[in-house]
Amino acid sequence: MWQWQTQPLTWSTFLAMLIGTVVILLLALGVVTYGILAERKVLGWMQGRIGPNRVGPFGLLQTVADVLKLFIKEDVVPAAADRPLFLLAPVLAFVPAFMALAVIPFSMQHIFTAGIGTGLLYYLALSALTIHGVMLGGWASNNKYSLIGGMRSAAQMLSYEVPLGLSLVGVALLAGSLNLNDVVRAQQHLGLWFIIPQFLGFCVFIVAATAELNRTPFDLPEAESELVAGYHTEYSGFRWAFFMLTEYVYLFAMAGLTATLFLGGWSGPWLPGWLWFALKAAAFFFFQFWLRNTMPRIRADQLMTLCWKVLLPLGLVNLVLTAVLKAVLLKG
Amino acid sequence: MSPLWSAQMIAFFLISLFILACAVMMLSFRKVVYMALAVGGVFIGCAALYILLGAEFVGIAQVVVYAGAITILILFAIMLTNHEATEPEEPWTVRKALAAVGCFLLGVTLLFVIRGQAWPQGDPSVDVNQGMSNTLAIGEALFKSYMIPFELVSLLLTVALVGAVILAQQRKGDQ
Amino acid sequence: MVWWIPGFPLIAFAITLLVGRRLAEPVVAGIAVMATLISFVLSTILLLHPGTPGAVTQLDWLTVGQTHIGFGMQTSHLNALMAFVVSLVSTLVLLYSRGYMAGDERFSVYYQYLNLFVFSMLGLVLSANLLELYIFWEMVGLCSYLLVGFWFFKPEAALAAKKSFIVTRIGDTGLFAGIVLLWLASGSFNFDAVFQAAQSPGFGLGWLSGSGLITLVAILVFLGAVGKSAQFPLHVWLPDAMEGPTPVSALIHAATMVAAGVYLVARMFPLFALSHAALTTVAWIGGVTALLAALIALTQRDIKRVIAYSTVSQLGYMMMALGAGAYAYGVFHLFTHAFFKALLFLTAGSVIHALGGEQDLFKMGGLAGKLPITRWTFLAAALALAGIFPLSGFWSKDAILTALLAGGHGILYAVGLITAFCTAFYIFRLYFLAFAGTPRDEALYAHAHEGGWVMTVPQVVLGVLAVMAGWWNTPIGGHPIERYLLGDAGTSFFAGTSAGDIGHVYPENVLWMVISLVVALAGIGLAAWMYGARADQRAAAAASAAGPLYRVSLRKFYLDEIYESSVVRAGKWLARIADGLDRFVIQSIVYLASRMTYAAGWGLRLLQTGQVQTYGVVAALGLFVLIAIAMLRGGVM
Amino acid sequence: MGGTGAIQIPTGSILALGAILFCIGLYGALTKRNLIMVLVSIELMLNAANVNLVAFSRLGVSPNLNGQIFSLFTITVAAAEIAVGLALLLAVFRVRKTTEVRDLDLHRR
Amino acid sequence: MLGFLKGLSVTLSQLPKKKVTIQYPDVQPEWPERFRGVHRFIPEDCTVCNQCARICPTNCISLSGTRDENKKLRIDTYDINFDICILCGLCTEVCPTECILMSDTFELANESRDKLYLDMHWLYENQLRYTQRHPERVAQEAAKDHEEAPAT
Amino acid sequence: MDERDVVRTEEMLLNVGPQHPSTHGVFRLIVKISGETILDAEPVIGYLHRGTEKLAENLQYTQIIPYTDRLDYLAAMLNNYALCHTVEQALGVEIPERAEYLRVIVMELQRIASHLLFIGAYLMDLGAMGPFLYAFQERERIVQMFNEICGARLTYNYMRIGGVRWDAPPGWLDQVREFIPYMRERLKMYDDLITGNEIFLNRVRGVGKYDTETALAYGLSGINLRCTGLEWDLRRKKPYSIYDRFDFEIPVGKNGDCFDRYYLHLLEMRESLKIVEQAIEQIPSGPVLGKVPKLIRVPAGEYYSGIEGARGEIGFYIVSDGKDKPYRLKIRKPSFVNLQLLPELLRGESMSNLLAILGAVDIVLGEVDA
Amino acid sequence: MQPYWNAYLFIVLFLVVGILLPVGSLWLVGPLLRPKNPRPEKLTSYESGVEPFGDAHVRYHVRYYLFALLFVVFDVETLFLYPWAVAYGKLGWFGFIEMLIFLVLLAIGLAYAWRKKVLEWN
Repeated sequence: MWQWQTQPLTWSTFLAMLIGTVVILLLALGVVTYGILAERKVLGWMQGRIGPNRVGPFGLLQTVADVLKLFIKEDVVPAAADRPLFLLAPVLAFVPAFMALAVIPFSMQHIFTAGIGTGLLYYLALSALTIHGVMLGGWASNNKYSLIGGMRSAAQMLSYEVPLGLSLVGVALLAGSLNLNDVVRAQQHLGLWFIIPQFLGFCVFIVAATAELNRTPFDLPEAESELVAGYHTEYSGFRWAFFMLTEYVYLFAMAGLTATLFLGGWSGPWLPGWLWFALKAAAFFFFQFWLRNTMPRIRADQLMTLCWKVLLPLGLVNLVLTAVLKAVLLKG
Repeated sequence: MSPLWSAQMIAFFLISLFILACAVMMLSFRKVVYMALAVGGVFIGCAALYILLGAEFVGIAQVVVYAGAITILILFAIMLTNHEATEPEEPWTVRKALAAVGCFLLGVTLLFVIRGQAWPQGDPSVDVNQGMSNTLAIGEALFKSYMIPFELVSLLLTVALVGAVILAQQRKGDQ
Repeated sequence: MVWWIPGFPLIAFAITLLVGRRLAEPVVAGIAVMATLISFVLSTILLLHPGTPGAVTQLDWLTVGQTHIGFGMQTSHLNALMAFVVSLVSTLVLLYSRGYMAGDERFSVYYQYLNLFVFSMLGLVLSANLLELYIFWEMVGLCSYLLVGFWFFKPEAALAAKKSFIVTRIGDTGLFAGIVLLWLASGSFNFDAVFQAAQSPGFGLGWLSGSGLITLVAILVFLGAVGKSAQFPLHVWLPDAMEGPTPVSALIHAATMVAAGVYLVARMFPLFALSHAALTTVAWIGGVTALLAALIALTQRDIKRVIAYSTVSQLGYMMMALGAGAYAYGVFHLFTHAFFKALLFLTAGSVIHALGGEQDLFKMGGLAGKLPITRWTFLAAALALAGIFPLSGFWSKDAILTALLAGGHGILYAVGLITAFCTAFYIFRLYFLAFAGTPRDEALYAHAHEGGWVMTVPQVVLGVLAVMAGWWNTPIGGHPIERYLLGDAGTSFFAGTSAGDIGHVYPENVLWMVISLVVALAGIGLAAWMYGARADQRAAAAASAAGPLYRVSLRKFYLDEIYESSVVRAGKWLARIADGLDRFVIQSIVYLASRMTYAAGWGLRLLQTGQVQTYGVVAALGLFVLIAIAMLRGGVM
Repeated sequence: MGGTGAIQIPTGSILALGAILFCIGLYGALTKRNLIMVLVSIELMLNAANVNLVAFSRLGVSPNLNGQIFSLFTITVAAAEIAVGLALLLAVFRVRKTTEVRDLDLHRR
Repeated sequence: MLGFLKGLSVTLSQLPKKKVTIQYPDVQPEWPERFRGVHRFIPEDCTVCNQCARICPTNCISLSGTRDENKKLRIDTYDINFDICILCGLCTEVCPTECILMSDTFELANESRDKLYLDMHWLYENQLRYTQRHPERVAQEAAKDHEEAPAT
Repeated sequence: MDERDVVRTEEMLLNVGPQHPSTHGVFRLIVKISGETILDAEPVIGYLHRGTEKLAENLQYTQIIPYTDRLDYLAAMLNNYALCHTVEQALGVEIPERAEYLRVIVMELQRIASHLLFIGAYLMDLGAMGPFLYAFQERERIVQMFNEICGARLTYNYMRIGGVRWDAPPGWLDQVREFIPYMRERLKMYDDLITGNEIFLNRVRGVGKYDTETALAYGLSGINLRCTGLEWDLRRKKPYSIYDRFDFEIPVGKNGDCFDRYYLHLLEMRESLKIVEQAIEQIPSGPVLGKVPKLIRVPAGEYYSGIEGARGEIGFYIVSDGKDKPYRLKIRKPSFVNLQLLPELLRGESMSNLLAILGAVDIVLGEVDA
Repeated sequence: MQPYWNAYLFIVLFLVVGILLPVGSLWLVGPLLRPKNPRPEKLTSYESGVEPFGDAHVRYHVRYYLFALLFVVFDVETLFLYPWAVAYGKLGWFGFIEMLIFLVLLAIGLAYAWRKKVLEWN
C-alpha cells in the first residue's frame, strides 16, 4: 500500500497518498510548532535565559498555546484594506510553501515524496510563487509600512532567487538529475556529500537561502525597528499566524533541501534514514537560530549589492568550475 | 473505458475549466491587480496542462517564468503606475461590440475547423523522451539540435535586459 | 572552402566593427590584411584546382511557397578568376592603405568599410544565384557610397557619394527589373536554371516571348552593368567618385567594383549570346564609352580624374569585347586591367600622398628623382595601359582589337585604335607632367618622399603583375586563359550553351599587332613631344590650337551640363506644367474632393482612432472573414 | 521516471481549449483600457499557442520534443517581450502620466 | 569573514552558560534591606507630626489624628495614594519615630485606581507581613530603636 | 524636480512613532521620504512631558532629587549628582571624602550601565537581538548593586545635598571590586561579538557623519562631541568632585560617524572601570553626609554647574530668591540637545540608515521631554 | 500505469490539503471561535499611533521594477541552465563551450546593469 510511487493508481494507493499528504501536513505543523519553540529556547539559552518554560513541561506546549490564542483572537480587517486580497494573501503565501514539501525526500523509502523528474526546479518555481502572497499582503493592507515591507520583501526574495537557482544548478550538474532522490543517490554513489565538491555553491546557497527565508541578517522586510512588522503589520490573529506558518514551513522546506542537496539527505551509516535526515535538517535549523542571535541586520542597499555583485558572480564562477571539474572527471 | 482514461479526462476538464474560469475572470475583473492575479491562474493552469501532457519540464518552466517571474513583473509595473487602476465601467461602444463579435466569430470558426479535422492521436508506443527523463531529453535536444537558437536566446535576453534598463531607468537629472 | 573566401573578410569586418575603435592602427590593418591574404590564398587554390566547375554549394535560405531560394557559392573558372583578382588586389590595397590612411581619425572605420566591401565583392563574384548577386551588388554599391563619402566633411566628397549612389541606382533599377522578369519567366534565380529556361522554346512571359524577352532582359541587366561599370551615359559618377581616398579608387573604382558590370555581362553571357541586338548594344555602348572617356582624359588636370576616365575608357573596351562576342578577351582585359589600373591609382596615390594631397598635374613635375619606386612602377603601369609589347596591356588590348576586326566590327575597330592612341597619349602626358621635367611647385617638391614599405611593396608587386600578367595568355603559351575560361563552357555554369556560343577565339595576327603597337607608340611620342622636358609652351600652343575641341574635352563633352539642362531642367519644366495644371484644374477638383473627403473622413474617423486596438478589431474581423472564406472554399464547412 | 504512458485526451479538445483561450486573449487585447492588461492579454494569446505546441509534441503525427522546445523558446521570448513592453510602458507613463490606452494616442489631439 | 566567525563563536559559547532567569512569581526575588517597596506603617509609634506629608514631593500622604486622653496625638487616618507615590523614601527619612517605613512589597498592580488608595490598616498589615517575612530585620530595627531610645 | 517625470516616487510622509518599536520611548519622527531617501525629518516630542522644571518651583531642593531620577532614567545617579552639586556649589558646603568617593563609584557604575544599555539597544535597532540581552546581564549586576546601596533599581534618590543618603552596606565594595574584572572580560566579548562584525561595520561606518564645527554649532557634548575628535570632557576640563585624583583617558573618535559613537561607548566603559577601581582602592572611611541645614535655602542669585553625564553635559541652572524653593530651575538636558542634530543628520539619508543614526544619537525621551 | 502521474497526483493532493488547511481554519472553523467587534478605531490602519494621513498607495521607485526585470532575465537564463546541467554528462566539452558563450552573454548583461548602476539600491 505504501509503494504508491511505482504502483498503478488504485483507490488504495490514492488513499495511501492522501494519508501521506496529511502525515506531511501534520509533520510540517509539528516541525513548525517545535521549530518555533526550539528557536525561542535556543535564543534564550544563548542569551543566558531559559526560554519558554511555563506551558507544559519545559514549555513544550508554549507554541500550541500561542496558536490557540491566535486562533481565538479577533480577525481584524482594516477598513482601508482591499478586503478580498487581504484575506487571500496568507493563503497565497502558505500553499506554495507547503507544496514545496512534496518533493523533499524525507527517508530512503520516499513514501512521502513525489519523485517528479524536475524536483529542483519545482522547488524553485514554488518559492517564486510565495512572493506573490507577501507582496499582495503588503499591498492589500493599504498601509505604508506594509507596502514598503511587501515591496522590499518581494524585491529581496526575487533577487535572492537568482543566486539560489544558480547554486542549485551546480548540484544538478554533479548529480545529473533534477530529481531529489537521484541527487541523494548521486552523493551516495560519489561517496561524498556535495557540500565538499560544491563548497562555494553551498556558501552561495546558504546565504541566498537565509535571505530567501527573510531571516537574520536578511530580515529587512520585517525589520521591526524600521517598518514595524513589514508586510504583515496589519495582520492579526490567525491570519497573521498563517504568515508565520508560511515562514516556518518554508524554513522547514529549506532545511530539507539543504540536507538533501548538500548534506547527503537520508544517507548515513547506522541510523535509519529519516533520523539522519532529521539530524541534518535540525542542524540547518540550529544554524539559522544561531545566526539570528549573532547578526545585526544588513542594510537594504547592501543586501542588494551582496546579491547581485557578490553572490551572482560567485554562483556563475561556481558553475563554471563545477562544469570543468565534471568534464575533467568524465574524461579521466 | 479504463479508470486511467477517466482520470486523465477528468483532470483535463478540471484544468480546462480552471484555465477558462481564470481567463474569463481576467476579462471581467475591474481592478488591475486582480486581473494580474487571474492571469497568474491561467498560467498555472496551463502549466498543469503541460504536465498532464507529459511535458514536465515545460510545465515547470511555465510556472517558473510565467507564474513566477512575469506575474511578479506585472505586479511591480502596476505598483509603479496606478495602484488603484481600474477598468472603468463603460457602456458598450461600437468598437467593443465589434471586438466581441469578431472574437466570438473567430472562436466559432476555429472550433468548427478543429471539429472538422481528423486529428492524429498520439502514438503511445513512441516515447518522445527516448527513455530518458524529460529534462534530460530536452537538454540533449536543446544543446545538440537547437544550439544556435539557444545562444540567440541568451542574446535576446541580454538585449531585452539592456533595452528595458535603458527604457525604465530614470534619466539623469530626474531625481 | 569556398565559403571561407568571403568568410574571412566578414570575420575581419565583424572584429573591426566590434572592437576596431579600441585597437591600434597596425592591429586593425593587420587583421584586415591577414583576412584578405587568407582569402587570396584560398582563391589561388581555387583558381588552380577549381574542382568541378560550376559546382554549387548552397544553403536553403528562403522558402516561399514552392520557390526555394538558396544562398550559395558557385565555383566556376570565371568566378575563380574573379575571386583571385579581387582578393589579390584587395590584399595589396589594404596593405597600402595602412600607410596611406595612417593617422586618420576614422582609421578603423575605414577598414570596416573596406572589409565589408571585400566581403561583398567576393560574395558577388562567387554568388550562385541572381538574387544573391543582386544583394551583394547593392552591398558593394553601399560600400562604394560609404567610402567615396568617407571624408564626408568635404562637401564635394559628400556630393560625389550621393551622385555615385543615385546614378548607379538608375542602373540597378534596370538590373532588378531584369532579375524579376527572369524569375517570373523561369521561376528561378539560379543561373543554371535561368540559362536553361532561356533556351527552352517555351520561354516567355505573357505576350513577351522568346528573343524579345531575352533582349529586354539582357538590356535591363546590361543597364545595371552600365551603371556599375560607369558606361556612357551613366559614367558621370566615376570621376567624381575620386573624392574618396585613393586606395579606395584603386580597389573599388578601378580593379573590382566597376569591373563588376563587366563581370555581370560575362556571367550572363549565355543570355546575351541569345540576343544579337543585346550584344550589339553592349558593343556600341562600350565603344562610345571608350572613345569618349579617352577624349576627355586627354585634357584633365587632376591626376586622379585622368586615371578615372582612363578606367571608364578601358571598361568600355571590355564591353566592346564582350559585345563583339569575345567573351574570353573581355575577361582577360578585365584581368590585366585590374592590375595596372590599380597600380596606376596606387602610384597616383603615392604621388598625392607625397605632395600632401595635391592632385593638380600642373603643380607637379620632376618627381622621378624623389619617388623612384613610384616612378618606375608608374611607368610599368603606363606602358601596360598604353599597350606596349610585351607588357600585360598589350596582350589583352590587342586581343580585343583582333577580335573586333575579325568579328567584322570595322567601325568599332577604328574606335578602338583611336582610343588606344588617345590612351597612350594621355597616360604619358600624365607621366611626363608628373615625373619628368622640373618641379613646378618647389614647396611641394621639397617635401615629397616615398611612403613606407606598406605603400611601396604593393606597388612593386602590382608592377610585376602589370608587366607579366599578360604573359598568361600569349599565343606562345597557347592562350591558357582562354582555354581556362572556356573550360566553363559545357559545364553547368554555362548550362546548355556550347563553347561557340559564348565566345569566339581568333587567331593572332602579327600585322594587326604591329599596327596597334605603332598607334600606341605614336601616342607616346606625341605626349613626349608636347609634355616632355621644357615642353610646356608646346602643350599650351597645342591646347589653344585645338581650341574648342580642347574645351569640349576639358569640360567632359558638357555631359554634366547636358544632364543639368536636360534632365534636371526637364524636371523643372514638368514641375511647372504640373503646377499650372494643379492650380487651375486639380485644385478645384481637390476642393470638391476635399469637402467630400472631409465628410468621409468624419465618418471614417470613428474607425481611424490611432489606437492599435481598433485596428486590431478590424484585423480580427478580417481574420475571421479570411478563415471563413477559406473554409467555405475548402469545403470544411 | 521515463515514459509517461499514453495520453488519451482527444487532440481536438486541447486545440479547442487553445482556440478559446486565444480568443479570450484577443478580446482582452482589443478591449482592455489599461496598457498593462493589453500586454497581459497578449501573453494569454502566446500561452494559447504554447498549448497547441505542447499538445502536438505529444499528440502529433510523429511525436517528438520539438514542440516542447519551441514552447520553451516562446516562453523565453514572452518573458523578454513583457520585460521590454512594461519598461516601455513605464517610460510612456513617465511622460503621459497614464496607462490608459485611450489617452495614449497622439492622433486626436 | 573573521568577524562573523568570532561573533558566532561568542554566541555559541554563551549557549551552555548558567542561565540568569528567575522564575518569578514561583521564585520571589530576594530584595536587599534598603529596598524601597510599598510602605509599611506602625500606627502606635506615629506622633502625627505631619513631616512625612510635608516632605512628600508628590503630596500623596494624607493623615489625620486626634488628641487622646493623654493629649498625645494619635493617628486616626493615614492614607497613601499609590497612584502618585514615587517611592522616593523621603518620608521615611524624616519620620522621627520611624513609624513609616519601606517594605519589600512591590506588587501593586490593580484593576482600579481607587484601590491604590491604601489606608492605615493595609499599611499596618503590610508591616505584619514584613515582620513575618523578615523577622530578623524587624528585630534589628527594634534593637536599634531600643538603642537610640535611651539616648534621647 | 522634473514635473514630467511621474514615475519618480511621490513624496510620502511617514510616521515613525509615537507607537513604534524602536524610538527609545515615546518619540515621534515625521519623516518625509521620496522612495527611500529622507527629504526631511521633524521630531515631535512631548509625549513624556511632566513639567519637571515647573514642578521644581514648588519643591524644596531635597524634594527635587527624586524628580531628577526620572529625567534620564538610565543614568539617574548622574542627574542626582548634578542637582546636588549645583546646590552644594551655591551653598558652599563641605562634602565628606567618603561621600565623594561613593558618589564617584556609583556615578561611574551608572555610566557603565547606561552605556551598556546604549550598546544593547543600538544593536537591537540594527537587528541583532543577542547583545541586548547580554548587556542586560551586566547591567543587572550594576542595578542590583544600586539596589543594595540605595534600595531602588532605577530611581535611586541616593544623593543628598551634602553627601549621600546611605553609606555602602557591608560587602558592597567587594562586590564592586569583583565586578570590575568580570566587566572587563565582558567588554572583550562585545569586541569579539560586534566590533568585528562586517555587517555591523557596513551599517555604521561612515553613516551619520558630522564634524566638530557642526557638533559645536549644535551645542553637542559628551560622546556626540568627542566622536568628532574634540577631546572635551568636563571631568577633565572642569574637574568637579574628585575626578582630578584619578588617572583615566578621554577616548576620542576620528570620523564622527556612528561607528565612532558606538566604539567610544565601549572605550568609555573601560575608562570608567579604571576610575571605579582606583576609587575603591582609595576610599576612606568616615561620614557620608556633610553638615547641611535641615531646610536648605539657597542664597539669592543664579547658579549653574554642569557635569559630564552619560549623554553629554547635564547642567542645572538655578535662580533663587533666597527661599527654600528655587525661583526657577532650568535643566540642560543633553538628550534634548542631541536631538536637535537629528533632522540635519537625516536629511538626504536613506530610510535604512534612519535607525542607525537615530540610535547612535543616543537620546532618552524622559530627559528630552522632562 | 506509470508512476509519472502518481507523483503529480501527490502534488495535487498537497495543493488541495494546503488550501483546505487555511480555508478550514480561517473561514470554516475560525468564525465560530473568534469574537467580532469591529469598531471604526479598530479598523483604522496602523500609523505608529497617530491618525493615518495620506494614501498608502503611493508609487514606488523604479528600481523595484529594475530588480524584477533583472530577476526575470536571470530566472529565464537559470531555467535554461537546468537541462544543460542534467544533460551535461552527454554533451561534454562542446556543451561546456556552448554554456560558456551563454554565460558570457549573461555576464555582459550583468555587467551592463552593473555599470548602469541598476544594481545599487540607492
